[in-house]
Amino acid sequence: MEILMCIVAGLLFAAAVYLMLSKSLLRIIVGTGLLSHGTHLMLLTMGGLKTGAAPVLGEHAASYTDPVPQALILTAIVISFGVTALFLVIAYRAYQELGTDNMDQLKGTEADD
Amino acid sequence: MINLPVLPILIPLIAAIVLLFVSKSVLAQRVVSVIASASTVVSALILMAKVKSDGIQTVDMGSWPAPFGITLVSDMLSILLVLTASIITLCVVLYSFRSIGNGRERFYYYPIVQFLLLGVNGSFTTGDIFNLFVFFEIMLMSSYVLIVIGSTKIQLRESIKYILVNVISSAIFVIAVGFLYSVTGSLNMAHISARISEISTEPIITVLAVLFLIVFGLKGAIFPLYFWLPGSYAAPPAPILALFGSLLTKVGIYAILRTYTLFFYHDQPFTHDLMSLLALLTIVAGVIGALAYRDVKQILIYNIIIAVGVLLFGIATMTEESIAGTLFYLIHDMIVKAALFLLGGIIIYIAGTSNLTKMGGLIRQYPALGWTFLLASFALAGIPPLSGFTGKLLIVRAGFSEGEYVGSIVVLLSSLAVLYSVVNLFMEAFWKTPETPLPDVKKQTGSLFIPAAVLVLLSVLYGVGTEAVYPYVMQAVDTLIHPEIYIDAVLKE
Amino acid sequence: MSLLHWAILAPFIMASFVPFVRKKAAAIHTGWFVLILPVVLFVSFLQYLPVTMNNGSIMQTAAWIPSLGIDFTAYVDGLSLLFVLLITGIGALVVLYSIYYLSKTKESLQHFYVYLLMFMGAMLGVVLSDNVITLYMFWELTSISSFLLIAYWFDRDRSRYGALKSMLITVFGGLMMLGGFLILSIMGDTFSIRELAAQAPELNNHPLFLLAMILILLGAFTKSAQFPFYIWLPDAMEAPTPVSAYLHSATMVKAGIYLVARFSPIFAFSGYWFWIVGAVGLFTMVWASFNAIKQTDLKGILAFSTVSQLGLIMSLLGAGSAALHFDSLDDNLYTAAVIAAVFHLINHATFKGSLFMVTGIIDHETGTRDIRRLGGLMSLMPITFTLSVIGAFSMAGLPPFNGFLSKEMFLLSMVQLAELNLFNLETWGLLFPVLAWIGSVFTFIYSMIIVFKVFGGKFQPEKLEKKPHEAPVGMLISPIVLAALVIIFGLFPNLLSYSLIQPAAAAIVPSIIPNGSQLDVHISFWHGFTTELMMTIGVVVIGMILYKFLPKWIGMYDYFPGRVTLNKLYNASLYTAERGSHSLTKSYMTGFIRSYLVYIFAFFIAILGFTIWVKDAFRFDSSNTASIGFYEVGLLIALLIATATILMAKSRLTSIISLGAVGYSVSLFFVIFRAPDLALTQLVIETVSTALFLLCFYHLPKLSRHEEKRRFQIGNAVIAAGVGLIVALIGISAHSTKLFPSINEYYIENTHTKAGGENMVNVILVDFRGFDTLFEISVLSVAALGIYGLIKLRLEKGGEQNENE
Amino acid sequence: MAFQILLNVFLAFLWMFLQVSFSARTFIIGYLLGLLVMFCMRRFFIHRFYIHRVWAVTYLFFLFLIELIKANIDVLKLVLSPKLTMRPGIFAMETELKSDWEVTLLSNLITLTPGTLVIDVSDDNKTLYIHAIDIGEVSEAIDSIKNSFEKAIMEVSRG
Amino acid sequence: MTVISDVFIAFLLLIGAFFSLVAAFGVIRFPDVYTRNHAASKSATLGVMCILLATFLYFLVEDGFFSSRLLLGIAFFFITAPVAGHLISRAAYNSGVKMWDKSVRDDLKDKK
Amino acid sequence: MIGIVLKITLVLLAIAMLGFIYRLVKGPTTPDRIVALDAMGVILVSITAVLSMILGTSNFLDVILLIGILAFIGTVAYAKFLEKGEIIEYDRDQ
Amino acid sequence: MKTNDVIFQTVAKVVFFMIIFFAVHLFFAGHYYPGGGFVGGLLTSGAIVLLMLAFDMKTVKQGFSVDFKWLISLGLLFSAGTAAGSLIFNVPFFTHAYDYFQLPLFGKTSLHTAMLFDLGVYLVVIGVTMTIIQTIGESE
Repeated sequence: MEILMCIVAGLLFAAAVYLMLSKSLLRIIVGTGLLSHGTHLMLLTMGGLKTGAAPVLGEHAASYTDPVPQALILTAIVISFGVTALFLVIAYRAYQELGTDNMDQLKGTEADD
Repeated sequence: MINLPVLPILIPLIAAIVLLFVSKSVLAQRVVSVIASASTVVSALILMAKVKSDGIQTVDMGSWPAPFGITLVSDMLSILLVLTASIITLCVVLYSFRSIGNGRERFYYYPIVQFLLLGVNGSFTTGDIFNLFVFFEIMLMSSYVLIVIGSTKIQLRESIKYILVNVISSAIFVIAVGFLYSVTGSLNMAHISARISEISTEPIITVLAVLFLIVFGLKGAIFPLYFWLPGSYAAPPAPILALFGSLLTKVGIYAILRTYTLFFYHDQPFTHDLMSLLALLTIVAGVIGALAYRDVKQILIYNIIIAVGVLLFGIATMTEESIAGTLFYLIHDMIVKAALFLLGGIIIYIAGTSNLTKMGGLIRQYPALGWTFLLASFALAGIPPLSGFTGKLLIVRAGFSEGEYVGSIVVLLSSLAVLYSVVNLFMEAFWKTPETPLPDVKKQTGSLFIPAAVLVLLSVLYGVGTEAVYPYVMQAVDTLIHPEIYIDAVLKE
Repeated sequence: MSLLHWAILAPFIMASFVPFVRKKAAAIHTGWFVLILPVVLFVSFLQYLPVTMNNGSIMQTAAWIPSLGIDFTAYVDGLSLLFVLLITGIGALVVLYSIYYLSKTKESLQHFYVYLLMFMGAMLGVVLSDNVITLYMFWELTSISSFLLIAYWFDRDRSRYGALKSMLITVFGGLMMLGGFLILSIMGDTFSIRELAAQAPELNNHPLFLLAMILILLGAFTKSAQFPFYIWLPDAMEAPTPVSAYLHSATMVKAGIYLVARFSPIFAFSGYWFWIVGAVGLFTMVWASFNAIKQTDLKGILAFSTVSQLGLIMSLLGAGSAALHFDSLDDNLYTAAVIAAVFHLINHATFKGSLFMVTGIIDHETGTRDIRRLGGLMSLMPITFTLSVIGAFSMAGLPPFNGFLSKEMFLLSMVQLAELNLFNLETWGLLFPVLAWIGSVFTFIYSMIIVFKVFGGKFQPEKLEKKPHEAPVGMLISPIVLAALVIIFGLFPNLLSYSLIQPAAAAIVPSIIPNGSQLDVHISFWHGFTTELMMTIGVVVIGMILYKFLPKWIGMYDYFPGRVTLNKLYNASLYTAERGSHSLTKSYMTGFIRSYLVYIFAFFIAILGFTIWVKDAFRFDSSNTASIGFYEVGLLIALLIATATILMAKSRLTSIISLGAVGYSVSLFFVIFRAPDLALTQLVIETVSTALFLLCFYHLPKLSRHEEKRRFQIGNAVIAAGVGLIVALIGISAHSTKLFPSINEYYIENTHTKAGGENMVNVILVDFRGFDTLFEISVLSVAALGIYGLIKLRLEKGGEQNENE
Repeated sequence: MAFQILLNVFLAFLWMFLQVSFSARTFIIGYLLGLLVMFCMRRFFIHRFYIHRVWAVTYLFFLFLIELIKANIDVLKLVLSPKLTMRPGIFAMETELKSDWEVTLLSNLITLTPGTLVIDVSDDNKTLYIHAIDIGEVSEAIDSIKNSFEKAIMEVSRG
Repeated sequence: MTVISDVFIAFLLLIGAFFSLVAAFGVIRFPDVYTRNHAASKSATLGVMCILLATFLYFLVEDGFFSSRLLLGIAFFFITAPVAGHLISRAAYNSGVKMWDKSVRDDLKDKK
Repeated sequence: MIGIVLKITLVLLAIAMLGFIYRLVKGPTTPDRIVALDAMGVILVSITAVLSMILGTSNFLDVILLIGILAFIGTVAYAKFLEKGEIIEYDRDQ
Repeated sequence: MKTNDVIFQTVAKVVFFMIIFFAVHLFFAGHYYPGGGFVGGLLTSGAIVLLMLAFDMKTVKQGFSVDFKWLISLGLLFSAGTAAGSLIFNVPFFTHAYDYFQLPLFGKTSLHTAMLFDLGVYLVVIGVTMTIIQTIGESE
């Protein structure tokens, strides 16, 4: 399963990269979303999967799943949420100010700086 | 006071919170900012004295023993960098009073600067690899906001690129931490180091080393990863640029330095040679960029990249001498870059443009500014006895003694390119007869100039007083060269 | 800090007072104040003469960075004292001269004298330092002060050009020299020149020896304007004439000579040293004297002549290195070369200094230095004329001036070289005297040009801006003093031989001087009809003839293509560097984020792929993996379908919804993999994110597909696949090499007992690793504040340039 | 009604104090006891005793549940029938219910039951626009809604 | 006891799954968004309520765990599902989605 | 027995899910997709419930309610987005 | 376009309370069961958002006259303050303390400073989410 999950994370990365290389800002942001999903899955996989009960002691199980990656992922999820939110708003403002979401038109030229 | 290492992180945090509460009054914000930044500096100084006398200071967060909780580790390296960063922030805050503008001041400029400082200081201090990521993120998040605050067109446009690149690097960072956790089963840096040294022959460690190099290289702007930097850094106003230029890339360099001396020193023929190659390419790329532009900001920005290359070369050489040189140069570069960006900001303010071809003749009205700028330029180029010299000297010497002849000569020549670019800038801005005569009215630059001048003075003192700094740096080098010291201090075995 | 150190620092200290004096005592020319210093220094340094005359030396050390072995060590021996006296002596004369040359009302004297004093101090530092690092420091300082002095009239484009050029070239040399020093210090484990010299024989066998030598010579050659680095010197003539006289003929350019002389004890054993120094020097001499003739600017001629003379001295030092290969003084004809070098060094300072000052006077009084506009000044400016005759004839090597003596010695040395059978000289040896002779002929010619084109011929007042007359007395004092020295040294050379020349020469070739004995440096005026005298006569005769028919052959210079000169090369290379890097930068700094990402990802793939391949790092171990359940596979399929939908999506809503679907699938994975907290958080976050997407994208345009080229798409796909592959490979390998128990056992054991909680993840978040969480919420807060500011604060409307206001 | 519940709760607390026992069990016992007492004294209240309304709610609930199951069977038939024979459409229905609560409840119930789905409400809350999957006889449908749900709701709210 | 409850739970589960499936069929087969909405908002809701009830019973029987959250969940679906259906249909109507061409009546278009 | 029934249920639910996914991808109109999405949320709840029985842990029961809540909010938001273009109006009376 | 949202609004009012209760429950349960400040906070803001969806921003603002940015600062203060409290006792930063108390009505309860920290998280998350949503919502 872990091997499979590694591959899935890889696929998510690939899809994310593909999206980020496109021209549309929205697709790029969606790409970053996918990227963070891939990251989190990969991180979870690295802790080992399904080796025990959920890490809540009330379960009284013999073994528990590694709680550390879960805590890390939780932190990472929240942080990437913050980033995504800011990114979205910047995209929105950029569209307001610059009138496009095409990255080619957002390249910036020497003349105007 | 066992919590001393926390203070340089805690004070900015508390300050930021207080600033949020008083966000309505610009005056109160200024006062609080200055007090907070100054007390950060003071706490860093106290901590440094403590580290000097008692060795590495650690605090186990929440009293949880070392590999399990998060441990803050103030070794000499970290506290030196923390001190430098705090001083720079203080100067930048002072500079901002007159330059950043009322709008930004009301919209949380000061608290975000404090958050940035908190992130930077935290990155320098933490002894936990994932915590490093968190501090990176707070630093980056602050920088995202700082780069875009004000929402001018260019800021919006460039911040998109900046954020995108950093999002990618953060993602890679997280998976890299995950891989490392999978292999070593720990997050505490000292613990990881101890465990890696047991399995140093595993090829996966080398792969991870390269992965971390990419992660930190994206932040530190090394050769094929720096492309985002020049455009993005050109967007925000001068004080923010000064913070970025002097702190952000250096955090990346710090992280490389830390990981490559603590974790990844086992396969040096591969990793360090690779790094050395990248370092030289970085220098070349930086030089090319610095020569290419006739724009104050761009020239200075490309100089960041050159410095990054030099530092990386120092790390790659990886002898006691070269690491010492790297540290000297790192601190120098932080101070002098901040100074130069602030001075550059004043120049742009006076001239109303950052385009060199459109300015000139400033020396007649602003002699002090001109000479200070020239002095800073020389310091940047590493002219003795100014601050850049010692570092470069040691790096080059170590390079020669390790047989890196080409690299050392490239580093030396980079000084020439640096000198050319900044002196050219100086001549264009200050000496050249302007196309349109300057207005007779002199703009008030006093309150802008003083913080910048303080930094330049600091850089001069740092250069001349190398001997005074030397024991501190060598203590830091000692820890870096002998990871056991670090491990023992953290794990208390 | 001894007196010696204070002597070095005195000019700097004085410099810091100059602006003050200039402000407070504006009525008095600042120069008078400044003049005190070189005079005092000159006199006080004279005290050291007795010490050095006995081949003694004085060393004073002050700590600077002792931890690195960098000390401020002042070392006085014959060589350095010679230079010190030159620096302070000529310095005093130049300051005196400048008082009349520079108007106290029009010029910004405070700058001028600060730079000049800075230079003086730096130069003293160079010649007095024993520590190579301090030497280097002062060395660069001379470059900088020279830069500032050349750019003294910074409004002029040519001044700035010349200043930058001189700085670039000399700093380049300086840096290379530093590299050489560092290699030396690695070889000898010290920064002290004396200590290095003591280990000279061991150093000679070191593999890095040659590299160090070449690097240090680069420093010397750039500073002393040797071929091909001389090009900065003619442009440096944009500086005020006192500066040219001082820096660019008498002192700074001699720093290279000093360096070669100082390092002779270390390097001169090597045949390379002989060849490089000798050949470069000689070639420079010929080349520069040849080029001097075509110059039309008086200072240009002098500049080239300086280059040529420096080449001469350099070649003598090279020749002198042969001396080290003979053990006893008796056999040793070659020390004569060293002695000649030192002697000519002094002579050159005197006659060239006076010539520069004369040029300054002419410039000052006529308003031009162009020899095509000058002529017939002989009767108008008789004293000036006399001075220039003395200087120029000395330079041409005519008796009874000092130049004659040293030129004779030079020719003698060159002739002797032809007979040397060291260093594979047999066949090429003859070239030395021949070239030397040719160079001397050209020297003779341009010396004549200086005198007779300016003072002879027809007076053309219509071409001059001012009506020329004799210069004021004050301005004449300095050249007169120098001219007097030219004659005195010419007639009584032995005034110098034991006081200055012998100690200096001894310092250059110390190893061959047995204890207690001394070099024989008796210089006599008349040797009989020797080869060298014949050569001199030949020079005069041929030179006269050539000068006479100068207009006939001057056109020859036109055949040299103007495009391939070194100057053009310099300009072109700078231009190419700037334009080239500009267009190069343009080519990859496109501003397209896509290109940047492509670079980054390509690097990611390449370097990691390479590492995995080279290190054979891929591991595959499925022994401790969990089993694969069917519902997991189903979920995977759902996830992949959703992902694919995003890739294909044509409308923005579809992509957002599909992204949400991916997010929900991921949270279901969290459910399956027993991470309830994650599942909860992921769900909420996903929903809020989706809401934000919808909120923001109400304002965004329809998801236009922005038709992308097929080629790009394929490229993108390849890169994307590569990244995914690498990530998956590393992931599998990392998972397959779990070598240590995780730290998680601790949390499982202690969550309840020590932290008083049961949900481990939450306890980790708020307690074990609560520190992370504290800053994680800070990140969120910053993001929120940023968003608030981003939307509410609009600076753009208040004008584009809001910076700083 | 609110008053009655409050009173009941108060009684329960009183019971707890008297018992000097503060557990949930005591509270429930006290509450039930209070309920009993209040039931006996129900004539003294101005409004109808609230337990009646509880009954109405329960009735509504079960009514609804049954309707829901019926609805699903209808849909099932439609889905599984080889040919789509339905005749969908939107019809308007006047309602007598006034308050927001009642209207909401009604529309929810309508939506959850056989083949009907409230699409819109007129601005004065008087007319419901209902989409029916198989429209059949409009008046019949309206009648059935009015008879079952509207009445049951009124029982709850007006009683 | 357990057997009976097991059977009951299994029955509920299957019913729930079946209704979910019916909803899915409906959503696929029905011709326009309004009719599809019928299927989704009724059958799916009933399905999930059955399954939740089964889960509730399951934990009650197996672990003796009284999960108030599940009951709350059932109530929540009960309340919100029709609202969601209503809002979607209205949105569809207002955004101009055409009804199936065999639709017989549209009183709503007279509203304004 | 319950175990097998649970598996069967899961499969059925998965098939239902696929059906909704089909509708989600196919459309043709946006409201169709929202309908599918809403139903998917509901199915997701079922799946989670079944999964938590399979995994034998009560820890995911919170998740169930949460999904329900979120699905509702999400659906409402989508519907409003579709209808009015903006989700949150500043002042409805304007 | 103006619509009659009476159904939605009525239900939203009910559901709002349900969600809030659930959120608070999740928050309190955090230390023992899945949940915690994050989810609690997010869900609370979810509830507020639901109100915003059903009514409009102005109405909701009148209902909660809280400046959400102030809430952020307050939350940060709570968290940082809890952590920094250990400075007073000169124990390592972030050292939590907890004990079990016998409280009326609640019975044996553990009071944990980690809860205070989590409360800070809760407040910050609400503040952040609502600030973002409100700001964007008001931007037109």
